Order: sequence, then structure tokens, then C-alpha cells
Amino acid sequence: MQVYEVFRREREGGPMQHAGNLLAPDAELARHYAREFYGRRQESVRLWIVPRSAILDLDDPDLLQPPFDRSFKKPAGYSTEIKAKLAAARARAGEGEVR
Amino acid sequence: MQVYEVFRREREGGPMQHAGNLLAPDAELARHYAREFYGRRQESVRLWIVPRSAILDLDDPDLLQPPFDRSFKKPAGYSTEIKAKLAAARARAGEGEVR
Amino acid sequence: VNQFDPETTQALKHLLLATADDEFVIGYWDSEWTGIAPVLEEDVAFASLAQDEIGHAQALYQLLANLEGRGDPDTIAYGRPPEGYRHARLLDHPRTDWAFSVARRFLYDTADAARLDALAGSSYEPLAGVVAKMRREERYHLLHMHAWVERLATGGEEPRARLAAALERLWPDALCVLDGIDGDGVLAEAGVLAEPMAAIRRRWLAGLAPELARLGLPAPPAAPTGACRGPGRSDDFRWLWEQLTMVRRSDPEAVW
Amino acid sequence: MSESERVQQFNRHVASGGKVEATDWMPEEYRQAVCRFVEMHANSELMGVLPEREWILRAPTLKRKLALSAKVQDEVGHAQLLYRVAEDLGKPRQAMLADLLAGRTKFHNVFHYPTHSWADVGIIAWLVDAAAIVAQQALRESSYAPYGRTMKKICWEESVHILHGRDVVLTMMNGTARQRALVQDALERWWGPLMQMHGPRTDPAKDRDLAWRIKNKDNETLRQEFLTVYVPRIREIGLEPPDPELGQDDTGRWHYTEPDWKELYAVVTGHGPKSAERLELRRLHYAETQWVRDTVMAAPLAA
Repeated sequence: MQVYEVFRREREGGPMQHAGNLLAPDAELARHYAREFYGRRQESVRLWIVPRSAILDLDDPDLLQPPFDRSFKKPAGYSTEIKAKLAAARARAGEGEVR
Repeated sequence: MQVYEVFRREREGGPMQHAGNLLAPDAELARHYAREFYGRRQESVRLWIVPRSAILDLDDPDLLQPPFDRSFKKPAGYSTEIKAKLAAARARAGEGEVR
Repeated sequence: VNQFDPETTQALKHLLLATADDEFVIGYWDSEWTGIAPVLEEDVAFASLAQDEIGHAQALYQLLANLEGRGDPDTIAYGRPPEGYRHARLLDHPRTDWAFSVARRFLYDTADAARLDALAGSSYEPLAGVVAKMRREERYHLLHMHAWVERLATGGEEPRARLAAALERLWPDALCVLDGIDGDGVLAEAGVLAEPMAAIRRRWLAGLAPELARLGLPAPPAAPTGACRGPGRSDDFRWLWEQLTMVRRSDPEAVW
Repeated sequence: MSESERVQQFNRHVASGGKVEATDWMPEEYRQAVCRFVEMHANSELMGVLPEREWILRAPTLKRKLALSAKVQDEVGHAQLLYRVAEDLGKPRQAMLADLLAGRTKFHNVFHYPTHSWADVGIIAWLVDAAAIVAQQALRESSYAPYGRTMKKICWEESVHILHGRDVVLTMMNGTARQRALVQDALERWWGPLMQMHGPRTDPAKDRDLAWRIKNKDNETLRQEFLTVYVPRIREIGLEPPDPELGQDDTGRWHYTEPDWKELYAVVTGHGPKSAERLELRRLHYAETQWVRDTVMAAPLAA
């Protein structure tokens, strides 16, 4: 069984918002179960179902500069590894060192 | 080049919400561009970057907006009836009805 | 004003009662899985399928009450002795196990789809309206049950053996879903049905044949034998009838 | 940053209303406390299915059949949502189910009791769900954000259950004298477990779950909130809770006969009237469907 994250749109024109996640053995049943958990009351007009493994997660406070300091949230060394990757990507994008 | 959908968390504790998408040749640059456009300038707490090809899209009205009545799954299915029945039950109880 | 002659109207009433009872009884049997299905996610899905069938039964009983000018869905659904129910023999079996319920569900939903196709253009307008809604909701049933039969058939020795045994056991009774309707010929002539039941049954079986062959699953027997829709009913259905009428029978003047 | 400094910052963060996400760093003690709390909640939703499930086949009208089946379906859904939250904290779903079925973990007291009539279905859906929602609404602000977000959805669905339950009770109170008697009898059987449900008075200062704001209200506050809203609604339709001491003082505070905490302890440790039978029923169904989980659910569809 794999974890699938589910996003839903409540009414036309509204944003796709993360609603929760579920377990399913494959994509087809994941679609059915997403419909059940976030659509059995006709409460959604659209669903996006994504295997959690396909999500690139970026939540390092050093890199996103959120409006508050949460540095305690990140174990030491986490941001240095991500920073190195981003530096490499920036180099490939030909932007050189920014700021 | 691939399309990546980007989701961001605006305030702590809030749900991830779709913010937009971008074109990038690979995950590294997708993460880099997402950080630039949706992370730093919009002070996101967190970002999820997802290749559009990994998203299962469900918007079939037969599955999400089935035609038969489902008011029994919603407040509207009960509130009017309760108002009338409550008045009757209160009237009965008010008359010193001996149980 | 009644658009049909007495004989056709009688056949239409029998068709409505039989179809409504099919939906009602399978809705009840499958609702027994609510809370105990193999996986929490599937529990929620299978409960939706059972609820849909109860909703369909309600709509069909309403058509029957309108046609007869008396009664309402509840009095028709709950107000008869076991021998008064006209569901197909397929629905006289209890829940049994997951493979059995999946096999029955698969046979029933695919047969029901063929029946609904034959009613889609019905000359009886109110029925055509209800059928149009049912067909929309049955799409998800078919998607879900084809998905399950595929997974049981290819999921290894035990799932495959259980599915095959269930299909072997159920096939003779499944044919009854598209049989046992007195006057189906008259209904076809009046355009209520697109064609008689035997033709709808052949169309259903022809539709299933490639999938059954691909998955190496048991094929149907030639034709149904014996009474398809009562009045004789199984002990299992009598147990279910005891359950579903228990509260109403406990206080006949009560309001629920 | 030293470990203890990080823990202090974390404690200040949650104490001031800060949120914690699944992938954030958190003290192991906090992780265990949240996981245990959510697991107990998930167990209660899953076991809470069984008392009402007996009546899905006995619902007396098509609407009641649909409403009750949809309610029990929601409870199964809540169990799934909560087991997922707990699983993301590190304890696999199978391990949680195994601990529940072996009696190693607990579930709420109210689900250890029998049901006698359709009136029980009304009282459970109305008052037991109401007592639960009073506690659950406070959880929407939990410091553990995935739990808080999940509770928003669960509370919305519970609010529909309460309306369904109240509709069932009101219909019976307006029905025959026999129906009214059935409802009063059910209220009397469920009142004890209801008063025990939020648990004995605790010293908020010593309650770790409060300190970490996993939950936000202490037991007595929740009980008072429940009584304030629901005793008037019970009495206005001619029902009377079986506690002669039940009443409000002029400050609005409710006084009542002290709930039987010994019974509560006995029940939640698996010695309630239906504890063994219901766990056995769960074990039986779980074993009967193990083959499905081992095969079809274990791997994606064969290509």
C-alpha cells in the first residue's frame, strides 16, 4: 500500500487545496478512494491525487525565509545538503551567485 | 521541459494550497525556480513541487456530483424537520404530559 | 391519464417492483460490510455502493406508488411478508465472504447496466428519467467492480480460487436478474423496454464474455432454471427480512 | 543549538500556539504523546462503529437506513483519517490494529456498552456524538497541525450525525407513548457512561497533553460545556436524566452525582459489558479478510 496525497476544489474557480491522504495499492483504487473520502457528499468539483513519493518537499526555513524564525525545527545539516543542491542548480541555470 | 505544479503553505498550520506551475527540465531546477517564485517573494512556510505527469486528475461529474439526493449526508437534510418536530415535542412536554 | 392498456400497465408494475426489490435487497446485504470490510478505505467505498442502491430502490418504489396511486416507498419496501418480494434469486444469498460479495456485485451491476441500457429510451417517461440518473451513478459501480474482479483474478492463487468458486456458485442465479419479469414481451412492444429480457440477457453475456475469457473465469450456464423471483424465498432472506422489519413490527402505530 | 535548548524552544513554540507538522523535528516525548492520543481516538472511532452497526440492517425507514449507514461510514472514514495521522508519526496501521485487537490499547468507554432498541441509535447519535464533539472541537486548535486539520473535517461530519440523532429522538418523542418510554429508558442507560466519558477532573497543570496543547481543554470544562448545552435540550422535550442531583448553581456551574470512576476504569481496561464480545467480533472479521490484505492490497495490480 502507498500513501497518496489528495487535493480538492470545493467550487468552480476555487483553489486546489490539500485535504488529506490515504492508502491504496495502486493509482486506480487511489482515485476511487479519493472520491470516497473527499467527494461522497458532493463536496468537491475536482480532485488531484498524487503519490507522496512524487512530491518534492521544500520546507527549510533558511531557504524560504518565512516571516518568523523556526530554525529549531530543522535538524543540523539538513539545510546545508539542500543548499548545496540548490547552488548546483543555480549554477546550471547560469544565474551565478544570487545576493 | 516538464510542467511542475507548486503548492505552498501560507501560514503555519494551514493546508497546502495550489499556487501555480512552472516549466523546468528536471526536479533540481524545478525546486530552484519554485523557491524563487513561490518561496522567497511570497514568504511561504513550505512548498510542494509535483510533476504534472504524476497527478491523477478526477473531475468526472458522474463520480463527484452524482444526481440522486444525498441530503441525508448534510445538515440541510435535517434542520427543517427538526425545527417542526422540536416545536411539537416542546408543546407536548410543556403541557405537563405525564410520561 | 394512463398511457398503457391494463395488461401493459400490470407488466410495468411488475417490472418496477422486481427492479426496486433487486436494488433494495442488494443494498441491504452489501450494507452489512459497513464497518468490517477488508480495508478502511474499501469499507467507505463499498458502503457508498450499498447506499446508492437503496437510493435507487427508493426512486423506483416512488414510481410504483405513483402508478398505483397509493402507498409510499417505505410502506412498499417494508410492508410485505418475505414471499411478497420479487427480487432475483441472486439476492437470496447472504453476504458470505469478500470474494462472494465482489462476485455477486460484479454480476449484478453488469446485468443491471444491461437492464438500464434497455430502459434508457423507455416510452414510460418517469421511468426513463429515473433510469438516466441511475446510469450515471452506476458508472462508478462498474468501474469499482471491474477493478476488483481484475485484482482478485490476477492477485494470486487464493483470491483467484475464491472468485472462481463464487462465480461458479452464483452464475445460475445471476441469470435471473434479467429474467422472471411476467409480460416483458408486452413491455417491449409498448416501448417500455427496448427488447424482451432474453435478448437483454444475451447482450449482457456477450458483453462479459471477452473479459471472462481473458481472465480465465467461469462462463455462465445456458439458461436460468426454476423460479427466478420467488415467491419461494431462502432462509437467509427470511433472516434478513426479520432484521429489516424488526423495528417497524415492534410498534405498528409508531412513527420512525 | 543543544538538544535541551531545542526542546525548550519547541515547548515555548507550542505553548504560544505554534504548530508542528509531520516532517518537523519534535521531541520524542511529544511524538509519542501525540501518537498515543490520536491512536486512542482512531481506536474509538473504529470500535464506535460496532454498537450502531447492529442497527443498519434494522433501520425502520429508507431515510433512516441511508442516514445511519452514512453515519457509520463516516466513522470508518474518521478511523482511516486518524490512523493515517498516527501512522505518519511512525506507528504502522497494522501495528495499531494489532495492539487494539490484542487489548493492549484502549478505546472510549461508551463503545463498551450494549444497545437495546432503535431509541439507543437516536441517543447515541445525538448525545454521545455531542459529548464527543465538545471534546473534538477543542482539538481543531491542536499544536499538532495534521491532527487539527483532520479534526475540522471530522467535526463537520459529526455535526450532521448529531442532527440525525436528534431527528430520530424527536420523531419518537412525537410518536407513541411506547416510543417515548423507549427513549427515556435509553437515556437512563446511557447517562452514566455519558457523564464518565470526558473522564475524571484533572489538575490542568499536570496534564502533559494540555501543556503541549495537543488538547486544549481539561475534562471538567468539557463536561460542563456538554451539560450546559444539552441538559436543557433534553428536558425541553420531556426527557429527564436519571440524576436527582443534576442542576445548575447561580453561577451556571453544573453539580451532579459524582460519576462512577471505578466503572470507567474497569470499562476502558476491557471489562465493560460488551468489551470482550466486540473485540472478538473485530478479531473475527479482521482474520476473515486477512487474505485480501495479504494479496490484492499488498501489491499494485499485476501489469
